[in-house]
Amino acid sequence: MRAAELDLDLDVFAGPFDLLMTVVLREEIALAEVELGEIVLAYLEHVEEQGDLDLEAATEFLVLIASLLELKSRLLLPAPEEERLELAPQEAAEELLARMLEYRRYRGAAEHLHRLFVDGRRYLYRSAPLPPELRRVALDAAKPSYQPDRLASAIGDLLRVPPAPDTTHIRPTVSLERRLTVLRELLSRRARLDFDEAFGTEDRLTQAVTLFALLEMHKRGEATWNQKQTFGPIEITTPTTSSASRPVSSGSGASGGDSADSR
Amino acid sequence: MTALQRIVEALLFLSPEPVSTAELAEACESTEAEIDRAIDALEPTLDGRGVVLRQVAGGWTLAAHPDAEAAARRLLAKPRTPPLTQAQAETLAIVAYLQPVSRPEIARIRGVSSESAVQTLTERGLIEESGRSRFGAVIHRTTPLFERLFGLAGLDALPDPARFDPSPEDERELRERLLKAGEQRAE
Amino acid sequence: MTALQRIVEALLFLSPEPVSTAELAEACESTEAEIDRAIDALEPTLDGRGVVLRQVAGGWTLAAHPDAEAAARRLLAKPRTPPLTQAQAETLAIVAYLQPVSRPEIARIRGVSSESAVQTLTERGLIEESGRSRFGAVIHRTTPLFERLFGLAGLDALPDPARFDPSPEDERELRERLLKAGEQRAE
Repeated sequence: MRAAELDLDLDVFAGPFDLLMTVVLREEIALAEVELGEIVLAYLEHVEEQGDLDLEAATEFLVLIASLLELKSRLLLPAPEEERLELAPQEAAEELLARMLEYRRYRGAAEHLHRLFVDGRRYLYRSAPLPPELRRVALDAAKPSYQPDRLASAIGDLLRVPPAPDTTHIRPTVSLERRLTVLRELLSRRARLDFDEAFGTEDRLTQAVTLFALLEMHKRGEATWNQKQTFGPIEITTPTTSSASRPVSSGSGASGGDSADSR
Repeated sequence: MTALQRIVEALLFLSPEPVSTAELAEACESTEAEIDRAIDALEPTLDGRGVVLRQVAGGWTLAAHPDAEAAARRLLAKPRTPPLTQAQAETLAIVAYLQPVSRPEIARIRGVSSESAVQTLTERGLIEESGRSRFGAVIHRTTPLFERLFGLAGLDALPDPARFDPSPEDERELRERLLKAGEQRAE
Repeated sequence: MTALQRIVEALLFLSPEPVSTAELAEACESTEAEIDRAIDALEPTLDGRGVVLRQVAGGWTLAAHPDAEAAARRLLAKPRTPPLTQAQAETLAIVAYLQPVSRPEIARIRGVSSESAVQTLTERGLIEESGRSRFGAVIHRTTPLFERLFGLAGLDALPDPARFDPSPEDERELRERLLKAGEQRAE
């Protein structure tokens, strides 16, 4: 299910948690059907349109959605029978839940503050200088307390114009479509790819979106990958080069691509 | 009205900021207990008048009755303060409850960089910088103006944030829906 | 007390300057005769309170009762000098170097509305209103207290900002340069 079909009015969400909670809580949608990559891109584009995006914000969002992604990847990827070192799905869910609940608390507090604000702004306070006789006394009691240079340096700050923000590094790299094309092209020429070799020099955002693209290709049966150990090299293969019945294996490294190679 | 009540009322009228009981006692050369009594007696005499007594930002202050708001904005050409956006309200809530709090911490909780909300709240005088954390990040806290505009007697007048946590049923539902991922994978 | 009396009292309480009957009538959307009656009725209710109603050149105004003067002096007749925030320092610098300067000009140079900084600086007596511009905007200047607190013999003694100037080769007038930089920041 694509982001557009979800009928999300991105304007009404204050942040990714808001958005994710809504997606997760929509009765009619199973998590497995949601195109997270689409939502990520739609969200990033939306934030960017509002002129609010810096790379840091994008990274924040990706780190966040990674928890949800982890859950989802367990739907798409076959489960290994044996021991797993990573978080059990339940733990991953609990972790994400904890963050959502923390956010929920402050969203509730924000609603409360909003009510206080609406009530409070009906009260206007007097803002008047002191009557002249009190001002005279204050003047007599005044001793130098501030540095005049503070004013001169403030003028300097105000004369400074920040350089135009450089956004060239953001947009061109985050198209899921583009990453899909790149992956397909590479895989049409070579049956196997090392992720780091192929994409290691790209920036973090590009690498992350490439991973989304890989997930997408796996779902469509176009590619699979093999990572023998945590943080180890990721080897991408097309189904024709790996033994079809066991597309991914995290434990038994000798199967799949490796054995095909040794033949 | 006693002389002390009259003087307390005059001081609250003159002072541009809320005045604490201790400050009133010092200025009036009386005890805090006497000030407390004077304030208690003053409050009902304002009933039905154009001015109300409010306890905000750690002190006492007078404000115009809300009924006069529209006329006052016309007279003083004072536009209504714009409402807070949700991003601003969330950021303000995080600063109010966790202060002093750094910008990365705000971003962590909101899940999104909150630069522009922090900047707007600072501009509006609701939060301010209060130094740097051990890691060099700017840290923020709320201002007395925040307490005044939000009608808070003090920061401890904010309700326990646990009150805003979702109900156990809501939490269970959220957990269940997240865990569905795990169940479906057995298929 | 009628609703109109209450609103008139609130308006007189809020306004830093005397308000004419005509201005009150316009703000309250009533007639001057109704305002006159409301004021006549209001006056005796203030008898013996801490605030007194006065008729002066420009109209009506509320003032603190003279009995409170000694206490007011103890409470308020000392300058408050907490550290200036960046917003306050920038606003004060704009007023100091460009005075007289209008509020919209301050906002254009800073790229953001500076209401709360202007209000705080006014309350602390560092700047004051000095009439209105041709277009009706309030204009500001610094006060004698400002010069005293910054240890300045006069406005001529303001330090030359050249030492902090990022582009000293620019020979345009300071006001023009600040406005230009502000516009670029706001983009």
